[in-house]
Amino acid sequence: MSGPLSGFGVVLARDLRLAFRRPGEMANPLLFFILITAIFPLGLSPEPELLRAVAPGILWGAALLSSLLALDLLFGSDYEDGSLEQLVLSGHSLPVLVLAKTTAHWVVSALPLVVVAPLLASALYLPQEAWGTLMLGLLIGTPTLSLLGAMGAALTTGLGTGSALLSLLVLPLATPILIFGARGVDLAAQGMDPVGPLYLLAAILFLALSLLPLAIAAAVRISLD
Amino acid sequence: MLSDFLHMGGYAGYVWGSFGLTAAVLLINLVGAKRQFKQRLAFVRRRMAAEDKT
Amino acid sequence: MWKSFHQFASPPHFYRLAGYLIPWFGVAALILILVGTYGGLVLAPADYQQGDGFRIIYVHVPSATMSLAAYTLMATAAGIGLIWRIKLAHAVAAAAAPIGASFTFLALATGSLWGKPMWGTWWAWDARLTSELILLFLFLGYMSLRAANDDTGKADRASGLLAVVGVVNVPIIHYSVEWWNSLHQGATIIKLGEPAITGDMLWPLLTMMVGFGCYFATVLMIRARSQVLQRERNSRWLKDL
Amino acid sequence: MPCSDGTGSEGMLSKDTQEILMQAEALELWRGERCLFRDLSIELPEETVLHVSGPNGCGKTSLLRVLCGLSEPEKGEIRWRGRSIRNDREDYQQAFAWMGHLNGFKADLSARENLAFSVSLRRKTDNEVRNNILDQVGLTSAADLPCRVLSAGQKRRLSLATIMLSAARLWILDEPFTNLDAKGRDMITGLLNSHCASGGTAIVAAHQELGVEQRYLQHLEMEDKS
Repeated sequence: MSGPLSGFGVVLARDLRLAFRRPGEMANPLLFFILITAIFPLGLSPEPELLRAVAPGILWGAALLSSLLALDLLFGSDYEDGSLEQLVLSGHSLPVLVLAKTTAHWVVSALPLVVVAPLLASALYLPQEAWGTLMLGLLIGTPTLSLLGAMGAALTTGLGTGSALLSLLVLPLATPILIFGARGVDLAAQGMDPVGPLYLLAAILFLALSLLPLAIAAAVRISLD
Repeated sequence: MLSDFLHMGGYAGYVWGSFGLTAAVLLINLVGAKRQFKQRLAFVRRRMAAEDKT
Repeated sequence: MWKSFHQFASPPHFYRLAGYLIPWFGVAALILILVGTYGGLVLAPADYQQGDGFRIIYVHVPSATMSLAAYTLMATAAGIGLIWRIKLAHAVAAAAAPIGASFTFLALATGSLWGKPMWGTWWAWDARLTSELILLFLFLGYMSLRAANDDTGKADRASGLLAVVGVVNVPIIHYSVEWWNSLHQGATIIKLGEPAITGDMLWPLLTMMVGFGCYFATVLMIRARSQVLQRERNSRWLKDL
Repeated sequence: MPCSDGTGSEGMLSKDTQEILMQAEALELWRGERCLFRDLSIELPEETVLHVSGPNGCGKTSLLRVLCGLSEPEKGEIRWRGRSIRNDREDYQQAFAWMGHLNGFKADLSARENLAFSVSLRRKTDNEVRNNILDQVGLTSAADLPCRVLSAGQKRRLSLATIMLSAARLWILDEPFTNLDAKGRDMITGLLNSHCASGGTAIVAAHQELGVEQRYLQHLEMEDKS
């Protein structure tokens, strides 16, 4: 029973191993991200000027929805097979363990989005200067989305309400991320300096990293009561 | 004079609409709260009475 | 101090105290709102720019203020309930939610009724209205989470946690929406017209605000009493109701 | 609403030589409008097996979940070696192992991987020790199959392996005999006896006799209020 963080590695490794055991499911958030981004041009028009103008909003909106997609499984499957109980009673600090689970979920569902983002950006005629900001923004914005989503998942575990209630709880809280993320890309696309929104995203990330694991742990304890 | 007042400088629909809606929502809340309280009180009284008998 | 706080927090004491205060606050609310309405609709001069349309401010601003006050009170009560495990605090939080949501809806409805003559559309992405809309979703999320939990204790703690996290986010959401709105400040979108408030326009607004506050207290205490009854199960003091 | 106010257990002489490991005072728990138990106190010295029994729905599982800290009691205090479990949660959790109705294994991982994961959260063990335990519970042949294909009895044996490897002073077992065959049930009886012999203690909810030696055994009978 070494230091407080020893549980982090163990749980992270298990969750990643579990995710890679089902590669099909793992690709869902990525496919969903691509699908949404493809739908908008069909709904709007193929005309580059229009798509370039709405590209930041579409990309960030799609990233937000995709990161919510696989969330109800985050605690749901552990709740059903009883491993959530064992985690809560493991003698490790629960916020660290839930942070490990959320990190595993982020690696599996959000990282691929960051990698694929430039591809989709080019499909929406987003200028090249903005690709860097898009990827950086997604890199520091999606962890907060995963943390907020994990809290929503923890609150709704065992209620059988699925992802409808989860999205209702999480989306209002995620609006600042969407606003700053999309604005950053928009500024970069117009050749302006996007550092402002990126700093704000980073600030929110650190606030989330410090407070949300405690809230998620409390939510897990409540749903196991 | 009254008709000018009711006319509200052309915004009658919006002004009276807003005030009417406000009055309605406030009333619904008040009545709803009262009724919920009455029902809950009756339920508690019934259960207390039932328990005294056992 | 702690003794009196704890003594006040005992359900039977709160139940009796609320029973005593409700009529007083109720009458105060009625008088203040009537006087404020009369002042706002009759005594206050028309605004030079918006004419009589500006009078909607007398219901819009108090509702918007009360909606935020209700959410803050709800989150504070939930926080107290979670930290010190006081069931009464959860009862107050549960009572505050429906009223808060109603005020938020009122603020949105009167805001759009006010916006129609100004902007020609029922809805414009004005910063305050957008924040109000997100606040409405926060309320709806709170109430749906509470409804999804059948056990009262679990519902209290789960929704309480959501309220506490939500209240931390409300200022962030508010400023991000303001920031987002100011960037699109093109000529087309006028911020929700803020008429110059002078003396005889102001006192009715303040009266309405205090009136709405008293109303909020009244309905909150009525709902809180039924929540207390629901949580007290069969304690002895219920017998002599 | 009369509740089961069973005191600790009949004939609980304070054997002064033994240290009282766990104390629970005036526990009260409600489920919705129903009171499961009220004023329920328990004193658990070392080298004891507390057999919690009672009809279905009388709150055995709820009581056990309260004792491990999973559920919040309405009233009442639980102390492990004199210190309330609410204050130092992790310390208390390291001292006990919990076996619930659900076995707590991931269906996609193999028995060996599941065992390695759950034990590594508690203590360092090498492969050889784990294989030995798997052999003891008769799972060597199925060790590398994903848990999805294991039978309920095999999964229960895997839980047993986790409990044995946990080196916890207190075992809290909720209906450990379910799905186990005769051999499995004897294994549990043997385990409980050796656990007590080595100074451990246990709380076991079960419908049948535990077969534990009389000097270790104590009973807590819970009534049904529905």
